[in-house]
Amino acid sequence: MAALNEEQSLIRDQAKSWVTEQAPVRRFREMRDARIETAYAPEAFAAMVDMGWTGILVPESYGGSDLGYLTFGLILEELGRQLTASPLLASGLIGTSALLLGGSEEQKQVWLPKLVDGSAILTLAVDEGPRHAPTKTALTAAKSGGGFVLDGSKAMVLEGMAATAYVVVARTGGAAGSEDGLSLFLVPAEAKGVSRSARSTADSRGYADVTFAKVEVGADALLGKLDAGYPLLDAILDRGRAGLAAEMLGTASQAFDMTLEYLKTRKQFGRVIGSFQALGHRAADMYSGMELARSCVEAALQAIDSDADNVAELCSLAKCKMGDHLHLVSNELIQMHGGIGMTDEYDAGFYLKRARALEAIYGNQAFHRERYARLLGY
Amino acid sequence: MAALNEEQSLIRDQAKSWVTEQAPVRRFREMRDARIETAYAPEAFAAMVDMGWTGILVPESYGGSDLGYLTFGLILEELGRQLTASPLLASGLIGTSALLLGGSEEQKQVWLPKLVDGSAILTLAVDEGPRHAPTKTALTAAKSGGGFVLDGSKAMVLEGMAATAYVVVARTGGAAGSEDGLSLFLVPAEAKGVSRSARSTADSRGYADVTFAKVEVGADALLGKLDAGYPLLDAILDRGRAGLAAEMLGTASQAFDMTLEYLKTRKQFGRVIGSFQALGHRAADMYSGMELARSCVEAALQAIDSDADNVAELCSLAKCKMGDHLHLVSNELIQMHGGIGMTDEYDAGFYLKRARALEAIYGNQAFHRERYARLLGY
Amino acid sequence: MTASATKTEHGSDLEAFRAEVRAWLKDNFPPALEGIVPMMEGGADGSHAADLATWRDRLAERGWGAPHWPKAYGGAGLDHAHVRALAQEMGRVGAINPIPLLAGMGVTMVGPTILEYGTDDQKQRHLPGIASGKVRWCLGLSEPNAGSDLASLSTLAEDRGDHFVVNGQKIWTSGADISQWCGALVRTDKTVAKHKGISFLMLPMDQPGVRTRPIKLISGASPFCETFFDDARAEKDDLLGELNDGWNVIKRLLQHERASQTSAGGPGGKKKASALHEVAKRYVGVDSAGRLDDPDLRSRLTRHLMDAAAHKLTAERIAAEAKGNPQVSAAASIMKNSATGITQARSELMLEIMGQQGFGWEGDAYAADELAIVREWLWGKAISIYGGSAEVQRNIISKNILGLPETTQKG
Amino acid sequence: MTASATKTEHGSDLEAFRAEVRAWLKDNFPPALEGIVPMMEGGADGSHAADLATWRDRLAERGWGAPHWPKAYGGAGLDHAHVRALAQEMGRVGAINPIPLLAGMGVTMVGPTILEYGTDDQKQRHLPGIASGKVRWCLGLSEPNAGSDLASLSTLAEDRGDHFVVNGQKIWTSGADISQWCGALVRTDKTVAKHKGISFLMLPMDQPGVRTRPIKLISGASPFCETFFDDARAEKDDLLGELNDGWNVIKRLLQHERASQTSAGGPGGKKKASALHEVAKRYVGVDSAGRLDDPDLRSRLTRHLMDAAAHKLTAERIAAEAKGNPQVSAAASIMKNSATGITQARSELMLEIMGQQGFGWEGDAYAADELAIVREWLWGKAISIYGGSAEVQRNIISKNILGLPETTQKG
Repeated sequence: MAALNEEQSLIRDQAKSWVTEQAPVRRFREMRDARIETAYAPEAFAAMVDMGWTGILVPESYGGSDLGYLTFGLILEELGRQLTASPLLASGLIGTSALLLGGSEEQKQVWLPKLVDGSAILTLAVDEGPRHAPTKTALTAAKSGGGFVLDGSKAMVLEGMAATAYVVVARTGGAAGSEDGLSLFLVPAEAKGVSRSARSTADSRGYADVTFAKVEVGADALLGKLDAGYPLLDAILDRGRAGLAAEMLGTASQAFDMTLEYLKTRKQFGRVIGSFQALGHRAADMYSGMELARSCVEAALQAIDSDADNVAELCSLAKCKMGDHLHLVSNELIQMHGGIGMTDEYDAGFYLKRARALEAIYGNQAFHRERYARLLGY
Repeated sequence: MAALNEEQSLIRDQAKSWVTEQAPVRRFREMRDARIETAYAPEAFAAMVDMGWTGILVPESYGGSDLGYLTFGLILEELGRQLTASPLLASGLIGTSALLLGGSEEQKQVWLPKLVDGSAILTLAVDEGPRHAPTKTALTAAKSGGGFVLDGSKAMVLEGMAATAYVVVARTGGAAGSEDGLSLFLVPAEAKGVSRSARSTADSRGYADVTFAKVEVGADALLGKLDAGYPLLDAILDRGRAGLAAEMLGTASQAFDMTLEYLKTRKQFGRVIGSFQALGHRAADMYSGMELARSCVEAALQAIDSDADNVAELCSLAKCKMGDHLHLVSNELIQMHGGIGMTDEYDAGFYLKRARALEAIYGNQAFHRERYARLLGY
Repeated sequence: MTASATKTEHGSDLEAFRAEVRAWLKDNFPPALEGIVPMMEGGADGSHAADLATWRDRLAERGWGAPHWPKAYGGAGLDHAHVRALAQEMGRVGAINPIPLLAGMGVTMVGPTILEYGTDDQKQRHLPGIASGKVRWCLGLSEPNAGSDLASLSTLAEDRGDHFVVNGQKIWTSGADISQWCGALVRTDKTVAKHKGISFLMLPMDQPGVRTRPIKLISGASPFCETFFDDARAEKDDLLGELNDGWNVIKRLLQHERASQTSAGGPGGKKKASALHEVAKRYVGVDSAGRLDDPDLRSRLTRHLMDAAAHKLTAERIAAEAKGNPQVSAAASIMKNSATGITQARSELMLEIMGQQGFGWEGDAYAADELAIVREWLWGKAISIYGGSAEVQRNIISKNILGLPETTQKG
Repeated sequence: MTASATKTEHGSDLEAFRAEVRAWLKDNFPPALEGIVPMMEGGADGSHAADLATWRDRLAERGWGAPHWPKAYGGAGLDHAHVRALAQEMGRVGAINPIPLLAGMGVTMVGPTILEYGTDDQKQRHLPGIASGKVRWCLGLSEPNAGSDLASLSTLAEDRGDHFVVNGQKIWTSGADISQWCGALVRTDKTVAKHKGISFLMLPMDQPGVRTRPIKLISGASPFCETFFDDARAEKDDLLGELNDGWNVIKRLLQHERASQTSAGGPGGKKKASALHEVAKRYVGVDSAGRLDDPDLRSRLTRHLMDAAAHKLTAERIAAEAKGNPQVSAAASIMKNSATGITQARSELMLEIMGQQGFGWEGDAYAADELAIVREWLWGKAISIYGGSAEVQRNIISKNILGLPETTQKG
């Protein structure tokens, strides 16, 4: 755990006790069994808004507390522990980051207060195929009158059913596969031509496919620079990746804690199974891996806060190391629990399923290894 | 172990008892300490010739026994167990294969009987840089009069100091990096312009750098087709790789046996260390890995014998799986032995050093994974 | 090697047999069933139910449901070479023997064990039903608090003269809800060390004292049940092996289980598993040199394909070495762990390759084969747990094959 | 975080200190030593011997050989922030403190332990010599038949009134042949359980009863020796800690050792370790997109570089969390295994990258730095063995940090 200041410690403790008491994994199970289309409990998100979590990144002048990404990460870690579902990451971190990084003063004034008070939910609509590939964007935005017409569709938009608006990545020029010619647009979910459908995924969280059929937007919908939106998109994605890594840290921590607890209590062959050296050594390696991955996640969040010049490198490092670690821990969670871990009655399966979703979103480990190598120039 | 016929069983048993009695690893130590430039004991090779091992691949009409590659592999496995050094692999398998695959009737008649009776030692001179890369051949062979003039140099030629002749891979056309324009030539070591120097390597075996300075050869020195030697070279290399894999199988088997023996006898904390479950599980995984790797090696040798159409695929599989396994086993050999394994007095280090040499020769694991993927077309 | 060995030993007899099989298949195998794998869960392919029943009965008539069993017990008395030839010929036309699958654990586990340990009477009463695929069996082995430590079971069988009265609870009884018989491991002597007081009982499921409850898994519905015995009755005649010798019976049975779990690959159900690298090319794309457009994935994919190739070659080598005389060998533990690792790695790679499209739970956004991916992946997590966990297999290799001192009990 | 915390807490005092160090270095550090790491083996850089001696003495004069030690014992009494500042300033000009290296195990292991367990008299007699780099120490811990099981040692110390007489054999006594003192673990009571009858004795090496023999390793010559005690003499005054309490002394000493072994990277000796991916580009080449021309290697190289980055960030995090008050922490075992894994992986990759050119043993065919590769690789195999093997560290994590039941002794 990074050395925290007093305010950070308070927020972490608040998050921990709220999640444990108000939003434990039992609530996730209830939500799943109730088959809510938006895949989260509205009252849970309302409580988060009340606690000020949607304003953590937002300057005070727009109604936020401006505490930064490391602080946001502390909350996401606690949410990740209990698989608490909400649009906090998608809107409070990613959508908010899009405005902070790319928004005009006017856009910020319009959107940020609403994001803080929860009346707007803004999410990023980037990928169009099954794998993360921002440069493969094919959805077009054509100039038309004073504004643009968007045409195309997006797949697996995070919290896409709950969103009141989207940051849509569109191609305004350049060839498919190119970083050039991408632009970002703010598009209300209620705009004419926008339609969406929920996806039912193994992790039972909220995703939507969103179609933009000749959607007309004004010139003021453009976020950042025309045709040169890629660096902005990359920066938004990196903040999302760091946030995802923080959530993964919590998910992996909880999976490990459950495993460790089981190793200490489950008996076989007349003794607790944690006394079998082969399992003890595997647990030791997992613990070590967790400490190493945690350092990467915290470093990425701190780098964003301090506007360091190696944010991209550290975000890929964090998402990748955390992904590898969560992959291992989620598998060992099932393996070490044996048969009981395979039953739907037990929570272990939720962590396994969520793990793979988190690994894949905004680039899996292979994606980030490739990116890291490119960033280092080899 | 593959199901062997009676003849194969006899040869395997003969090899096992000869190696154990006449050429145990102690002899390798003596050879190393004596700093013999050719890096093998001549009397050991003479004994191999006497036992007929240099003739195993050679048809009876040229003085051999024509028993095939699987049989040759059985011998190499036993030699690998005790790190017995000799030109058997380089000349008896690789050089001989070059003639069998590419030689004209006349070339075969000239060379094969001499290779069988040990009066000639023929090795392949292919790589020029530190890593295996046949297509990077830069040594040129220019037409001149009725013959060719070779100019360039070769690095780390197997048994290059002992060789009486080389199969030299030369560029007669095409660009560096291309498979086209390669040709193979038979060049006597005593030819004018050939000079060589021994390399002292960590595995204390026989390698030489060989320089060909405007070496003139006749038209009859060409082995196989002009400019189209690559498929022949690839086939020769694959036979070498399968042979190397067989040697590696023996080296890994012995390293594992030494480790297992140590696990059963060494006591710590009041009990033999093999009773520690974490070590027991690692030993179990090594044993399993050995069985799986063995199947690949034997399949590659059998595929060569039966002229199957997937020889290339199986040879890459065998070299790669065996390489990964030997890598693991040679590291665990040291780790599980602890301090004693680190001392030069003990034999463990010989196996570790030889392991890395064997892994690298004619393509390391990465080389063969790349090749396997290309062969499968993805 | 095998092919040539077979030829020499069996010669023309085998060729004649192949011809006979081919002709029979032409007349008897319903073409609609080509490549159809009946799932143990049953009903997965309800559309083929009638064809399957016909096909099963025709196979059973020839004794080809369990072709290596003696004819007297519903088999065909074939030796290994003929069994292989039969399987090869069936494979050639896409015909799959449903009986080992339909009959729960019958042909692969219970049957072979009855063949070894059963009395003549038991063989005659039980084997033909199994071989015909008409009588399904489940196994009552694990208990909620036992896991890999089978011997700590507490289900009790009390001697009541001509029968036993059984009380207790079993878990992971696969197919219990559709089985007519259960092979159960029970405690018949509480006064001795735990391995020593155990017996193997065969008891009918259709009786008031037996109740089953299906278990839902992380992958969804499953063939597994909890099974409760409340004063259930088992006849003395249905004790398999000696009283209190059940531990030896079960060890043998579990060897048969391992031997049946050593083939790597998904649980089947599709006409033909697509080569993983072809799927990858489709979902990931290739670069200008034709290489998969994800070099890191490509490298791990190659490792996996090589592992799978090594496994396949090893299975062939074991068969060749056994020279037509296969037996439950020491290699079973190696092959079980290898098969497990490869199957699980394949599922993980498939998930990675297909991305979000391989992660669907239900709904129109996914094709049927895409929806199967995630379920297979989750279900696959069980194969390193059941039938002797990966850890138990390592203990077996370490102790029984390598001769290292006991680690399970004391270390 | 650390940088800003440091600034706030120490403010201008620290800045003044930095300025002082910079000025002093300008006057006192021999420029010829820039980047020169004196090897523990000694003599590797004989050409710099005179400069090194001067530099060592100047450092010692300021107490900067062991800057965090009290001034009374030859240190400079600096707090952690100042020690860091000193190290950073020295690093800036390529100055390396030779004293922790020259004095064998003195500054990193024996010294800190004497500081904790020593009497005033012992501190005054032993520490200044260590801090000045003039008195070298070796450690007599392992024995030929003990290995990781230190407590089973059999070297015996008999009480002869005012002194002990020591008999036995030690192995892996690093630098014993060039040391003036030895810290030895000896048995002083054979009648009690093995951990309980052990004491820690300090004894002079220059006496007839002590004999050493260098050990040749797979990597060539080494600093290690076998050390034989035949009626060697140790004064009672040189018993460190209580009689028969040596086990606690050594546990502490080994924590200091682990703490000193947690930095990942080669054994040094070169001016600057080249970035591994730059070496790879040189030996392997790149494709038209600038990517390393060996995709499989490239992917594994990335994993390694990420591991190394994670290790470095973790070391920084541990330092930041300790807020200028570092201590031997539970993290030492984690960091030791991580450092070991990274160092060994780096060597293996280096070997792979350089191919045959990284595999030379001697001769003109190889450059000096090429020849170093294979020796470093071989020597590196020891780091997961000594100072508590990788297995012992896992036992410590499992038991002491995670609270899992004892696995070392019973399981």
